Amino acid sequence: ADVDAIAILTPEEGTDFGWNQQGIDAAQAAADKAGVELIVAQGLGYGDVRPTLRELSEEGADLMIAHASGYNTAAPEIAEETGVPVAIVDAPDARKEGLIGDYTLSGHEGAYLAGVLAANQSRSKTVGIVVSGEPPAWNAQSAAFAQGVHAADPDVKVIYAVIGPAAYSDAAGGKRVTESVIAAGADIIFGQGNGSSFGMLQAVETTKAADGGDVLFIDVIGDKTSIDKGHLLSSVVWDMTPVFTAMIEDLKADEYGTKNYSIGVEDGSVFLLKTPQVDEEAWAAMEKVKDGIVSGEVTVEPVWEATDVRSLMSDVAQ
Amino acid sequence: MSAESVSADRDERLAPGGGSQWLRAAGKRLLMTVGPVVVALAIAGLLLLALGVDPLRYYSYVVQRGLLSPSGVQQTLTRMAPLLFLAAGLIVAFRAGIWNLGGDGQFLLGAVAAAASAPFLADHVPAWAALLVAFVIATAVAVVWSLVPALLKAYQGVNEIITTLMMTFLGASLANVLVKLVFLDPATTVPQTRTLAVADRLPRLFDTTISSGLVFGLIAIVAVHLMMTRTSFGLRLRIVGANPRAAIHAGLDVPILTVAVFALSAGLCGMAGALDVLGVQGNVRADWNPGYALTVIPMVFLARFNGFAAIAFVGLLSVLSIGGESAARRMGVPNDFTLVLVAIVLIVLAIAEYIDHRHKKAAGR
Amino acid sequence: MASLAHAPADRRAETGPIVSLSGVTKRFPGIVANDSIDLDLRPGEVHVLLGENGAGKSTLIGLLSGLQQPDEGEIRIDGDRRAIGSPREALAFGIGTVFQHAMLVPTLTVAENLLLGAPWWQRPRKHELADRVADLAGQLGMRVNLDALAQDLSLGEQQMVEILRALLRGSRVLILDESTSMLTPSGIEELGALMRRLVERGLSVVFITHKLREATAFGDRISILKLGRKVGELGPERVRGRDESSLIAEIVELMFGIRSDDPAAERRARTLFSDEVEPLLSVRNLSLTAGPNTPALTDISFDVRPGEIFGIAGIDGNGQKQLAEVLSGQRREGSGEIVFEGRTITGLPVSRRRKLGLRYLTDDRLGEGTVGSFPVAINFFLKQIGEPPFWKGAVEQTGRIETHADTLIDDYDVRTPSRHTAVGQLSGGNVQKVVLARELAEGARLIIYNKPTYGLDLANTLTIRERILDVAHQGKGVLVISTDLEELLSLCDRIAVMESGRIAGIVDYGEQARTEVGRLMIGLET
Amino acid sequence: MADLFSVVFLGALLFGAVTAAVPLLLAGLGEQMSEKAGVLNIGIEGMMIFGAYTGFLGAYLSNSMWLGFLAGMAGGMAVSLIMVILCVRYGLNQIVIGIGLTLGFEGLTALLHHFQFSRTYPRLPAAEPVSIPVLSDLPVVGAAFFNHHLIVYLAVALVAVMAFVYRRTQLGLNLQAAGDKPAALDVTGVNVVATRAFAVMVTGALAGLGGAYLANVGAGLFVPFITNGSGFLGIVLAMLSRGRPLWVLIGAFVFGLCLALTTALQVAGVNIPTDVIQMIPFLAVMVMLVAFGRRSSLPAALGLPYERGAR
Ligand SMILES: Nc1ncnc2c1ncn2[C@@H]1O[C@H](COP(=O)(O)OP(=O)(O)OP(=O)(O)O)[C@@H](O)[C@H]1O
Ligand SMILES: Nc1ncnc2c1ncn2[C@@H]1O[C@H](COP(=O)(O)OP(=O)(O)OP(=O)(O)O)[C@@H](O)[C@H]1O
Ligand SMILES: [Mg+2]
Ligand SMILES: [Mg+2]
Repeated sequence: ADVDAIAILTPEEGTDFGWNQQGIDAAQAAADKAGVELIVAQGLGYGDVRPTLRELSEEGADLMIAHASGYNTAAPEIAEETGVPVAIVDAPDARKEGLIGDYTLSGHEGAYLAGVLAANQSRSKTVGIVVSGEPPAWNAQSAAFAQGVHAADPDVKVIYAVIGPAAYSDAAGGKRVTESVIAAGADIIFGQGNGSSFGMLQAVETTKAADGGDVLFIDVIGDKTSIDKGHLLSSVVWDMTPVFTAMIEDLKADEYGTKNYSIGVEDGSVFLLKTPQVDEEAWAAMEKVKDGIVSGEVTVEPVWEATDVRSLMSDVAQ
Repeated sequence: MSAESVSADRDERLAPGGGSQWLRAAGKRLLMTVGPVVVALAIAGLLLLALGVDPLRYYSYVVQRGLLSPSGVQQTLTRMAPLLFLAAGLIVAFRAGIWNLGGDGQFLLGAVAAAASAPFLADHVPAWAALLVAFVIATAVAVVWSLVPALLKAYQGVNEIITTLMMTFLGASLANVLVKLVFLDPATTVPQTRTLAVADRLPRLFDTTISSGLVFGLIAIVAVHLMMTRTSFGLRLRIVGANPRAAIHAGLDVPILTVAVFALSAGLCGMAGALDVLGVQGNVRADWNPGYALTVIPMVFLARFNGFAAIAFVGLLSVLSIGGESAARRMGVPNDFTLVLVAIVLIVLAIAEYIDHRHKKAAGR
Repeated sequence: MASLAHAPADRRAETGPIVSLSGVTKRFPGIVANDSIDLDLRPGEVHVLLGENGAGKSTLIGLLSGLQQPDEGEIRIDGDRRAIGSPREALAFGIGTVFQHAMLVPTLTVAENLLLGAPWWQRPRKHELADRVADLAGQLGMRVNLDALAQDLSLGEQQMVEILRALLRGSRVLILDESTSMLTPSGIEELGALMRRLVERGLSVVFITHKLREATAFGDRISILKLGRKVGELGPERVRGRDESSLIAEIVELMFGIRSDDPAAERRARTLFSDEVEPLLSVRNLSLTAGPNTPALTDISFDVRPGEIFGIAGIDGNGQKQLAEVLSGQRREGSGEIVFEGRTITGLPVSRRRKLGLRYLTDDRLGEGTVGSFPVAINFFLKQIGEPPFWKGAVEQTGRIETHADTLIDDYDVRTPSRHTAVGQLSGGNVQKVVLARELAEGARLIIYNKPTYGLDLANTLTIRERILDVAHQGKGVLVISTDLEELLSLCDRIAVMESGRIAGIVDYGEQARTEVGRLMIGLET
Repeated sequence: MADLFSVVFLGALLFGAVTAAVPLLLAGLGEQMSEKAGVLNIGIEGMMIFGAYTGFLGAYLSNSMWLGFLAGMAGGMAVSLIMVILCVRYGLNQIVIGIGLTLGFEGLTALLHHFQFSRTYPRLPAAEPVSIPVLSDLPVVGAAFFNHHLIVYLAVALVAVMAFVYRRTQLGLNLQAAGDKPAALDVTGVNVVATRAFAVMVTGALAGLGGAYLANVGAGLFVPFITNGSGFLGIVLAMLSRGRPLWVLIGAFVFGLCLALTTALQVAGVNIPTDVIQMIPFLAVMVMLVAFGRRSSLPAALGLPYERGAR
């Protein structure tokens, strides 16, 4: 089929150095590569996106990427209604040939590697996970991070804390919870959250670890190097360009919806960011595990449920 | 604070009589409403200019999408449905002098109740019956939810502003807990309730995408308007709102009426939630809270608690939100501008009403 | 803040008035509350203002205390023309007022209330206050508990506090608006003595009262207001050194004087009732405890027979309103029994009593009698909501309401631009007609009128009295509560006088009725 | 598990509770003053968010926490000035204007953030804590309560100041009179409108400061909608406190503590969903309302505009 234009819909503005920004940037890259137009509808919130989906379908989008798990009820419905293919996340079973594609993404392999890196670089042998919510993709990364830590060093403690409901814009909550986790001994924080992740970053930048040294931050999805003040250890970067590129190609080849899309360490669409804060030895240890994943020696099973995630943490009362 | 102090609670129907007089009054009213909206748009336009955005283009996109394009207007009309129910619920309360600021909590619990029951019912009974029963359950849940502030107000005199505000916080939390822990759809990884199949939802109107919820919304608000203005029950409520002492003097049972007002108001807000789920959303996701009631409150004030005027203002809000979304996207302005616009319209209209009121006072008695 | 001890003393020599009003006029919508009034307030004098309810006394006080601005006329203070723009300015001129309605903050203590008005950045000078209060109270023989909450004081005690407050602020003119209405006889005596001491110190006291005896006993000068005009002034030479009864007679003549053009003077033929007639309404041993702002009712009993007009006289605030509310069902606390047409109705709510034919016309026509923002037409039917033929199956029958409203507007001569006009925009008299029409609606058996002609002009007053007589002629019972003696005398078969929540006496119609009721009303025994 | 609950951790947890409580405390104290004077200030959320924005902007541009706080107060007062003019001076409906201000300033600050900060997310340096000698060395409580930015101590001291103002100053008497019986205040020569205007301006200043604290210290940066209903919680705290500043402090701290508790329970590995735990403070408030919420607690003239001589 002909593909002239694709559209992406995001709940927040594409300036969050995270999920929204990565999505829009990747869609732009994929569109440029394929020579198609990209329509961006950002900051739509978590309410009803049906009106925007319908409008974009009228504007000639040949694929609408509904870039939020909250959109995965609405988008397939509009696809059925308008006949315009959509891409959704976190609903692999909803796939439908020619109409609905799922790109449930998980950086869990990357998070596993981040866990290895963190375990090797932690001075206090305690690391923390702070999340602003518990959507499946984040759960998978939290779990994999904890598994990676324990794989590298079973004695390293992992502390897990959720900021609380409606915490996506709760920057103050992000900072507060992160500070508590640091006080509990963590010197590396693996943080997932939108607006609140800036609060986590702030906490890491302004709080000293128990030994008086710096606390480091491992981010997810995006790349915050440009706003870092020397505390960013790494990030599990998600490059969605291959996914969106594959979608456009499949559309053109009339094969859209026949398979699910994902990202992974193997093809480099999930990778760890290397910052000056990285310890070379720890990085080398991580690289070794990465090779294991690529070669299939090491497999990381995603864990989607919040309760299962909790049970992987240290000190969890079973 | 009495309902009277908010707006001249004239009885519309019994208001101005003969032909030309009626026209003049209607014309004046239109002017008093449209004039300030234009002023407000101008002020908001200045803000756009300051942000380097062409206000005329912005507004023209808003109008094109929200009002003129066929699919846009269908979206506008669909969006209006739950808002109309909320407006109806708020009108009942405000006209009776009860400041129900808990609409959002009532809306959410109604929505969750509908989302929890409808898909389940649809497995066992015909879709229409499932919808009907889910609708009733949602309404009942919202009514029960309002009993706490209602009884506290009626028999203890506890200020309803604080209790309803509190119940909104509590209701949002509770809705979340229910979605995540009780009514979770086991088939998805995303925390949300089971989804009501599109085919089982409220039918759409003719060949459009307009949910038939719009019809119910219109019926609800017109019914509320007629109830408040044409029936003995509505008149009783209005008396309680306009002058509670007169209500006691006239022998009305104020506590019972107060509880009834809460029940009606919350019930309608719950229906709004049910309607949004049964007609449009199909399910409720965790952390979902569109906060419609808080934005509808000013609209209802602007409409001076008149149901028909409220339809117009809710329409305006819908046009602004559907059209604003599109205009924001095309002009690169964040969606949040719509909030600013609504606030400016509201404040300018309130000032206009004040000036009007002063004039009447100076001219009259 | 000059202390009382020295301030007025050196003014005793001054002879000119401290405050002097000339041609002062104040209009409210539909009423001229003060109509070109001239008044001098001199040092060393208790100046009594007398006048019926609504004569404009409080309005005049409002002008002096800066709450209201006159529409015409001038105010001179110490001979200079001044505007009293706000209460603050009034206080600065040395005008202290004790208002008719308590003006203390209920949730503050007495001391805190007395301290209000000092610059906001100051610490309250409680010790200084205590000393000054002790000093002043000692000199003047007052007792105050500075630590009591204002809301826990009786109305009389509250008034004492307000007097104290005015004195503490070094007032040269002290205005007391009906300060004795809530006092016990001994309290009144004390206040009288206090006023005397104050004027001896050179203050000017303005004293408003409804009790003629107080006026003659305490006053040096007496001015009489009627319908906003000053109709007479008796200077010290005419007040002092006369025997009380001739003075009272002169005042009564000025106040209640039967005008030659006043047809109200025509008395109705008295209805004769045999004792066998079953009473329509029997009130037995009705009692009610006092509320925070309402007087108690004590052991009230009386009967009203069909066709009878039974009057209740008394100074406002002696429990008349509470009695009416108990009878109508608006208040259902208290003890005693009410029997209506042979049936005990003590526990019934307002609506049930109304259905039985018991109607209550309130004196507070805007506060509770009507909904000001609703059209005239609806206000006619506030108490018939839901009843056929105006509502059918809960639906309003607009046509019927409107036609009937038009009939009532014609019948009762309601002057309104249209039936759609908000009732609050009508003049007081016309609002009254609306309420009246409502209570006389079908099915009335006994009607309680509370101040039925309050605030009305002569023509309207006569029409309404005419209607009350009609109602009685139809064999219905009528209870008229009024502060207007003339009105009661012209209407009633019997008149009960209420005083401090009791019935002080019941007077049958007759030659002596006027004197007897008059004496009971102003606190004399018959 | 036990070793996790180290002295340091407990200290940090309580420290977090204090940090979370301070904006609520300031908002509650501010709202309390308005309500005392008879003004129901629903616009406080708008005052807070604007204070958060201007406070952050001020601190960011001037590199001074204190100038930031001042700017936050000024921002809050700018919003309250609108409320003073419209509601106190001209008697417009307080609920309508309040909601209008809240919506408007939430939107406006989100817009401004988008154009100014959304590509750089500037963050402030850490707020310099002031350790109170001796006390800050105490285990747990030392770290929790005696090692905060000076503004925290000032906010807590404000409770005493407010209590002092209400109970021991002329101003306190004026405020209470303005809320309970404005006419009685008027006849003593005190300007009711000015008294109420003052109260609302103070509300703006405190709400603005609360917002600025939330942004500058609580988060260290500004993000849209950062106040997240704190202002509304402030209204509830003020209404529950029945005019006593200490109760606002207790209420705010209980809220903060509940938040800290959710973190503590998770770190302890107690597998209770956070959503359930987060309902606790709201439930507690409702229970208190049912138990103690009598009509006497609110000023008699709350929400009613004052006009001299009106009948
Ligand atoms: N604000 C107003 N708007 C409309 N009509 C009004 C207003 N005020 C007064 N009127 C009408 O103007 C006429 C005269 O009113 P006014 O108050 O002067 O009457 P009045 O002479 O005092 O009568 P009454 O003696 O019955 O009190 C009345 O018919 C009244 O209904
Ligand atoms: N603020 C006002 N607005 C409208 N009308 C008013 C106002 N104040 C007074 N009036 C009217 O002015 C008239 C005179 O009232 P005022 O209170 O001066 O009477 P008064 O002589 O003090 O009566 P009373 O003995 O009952 O205290 C009354 O008809 C009253 O209704
Ligand atoms: Mg008149
Ligand atoms: Mg008076």
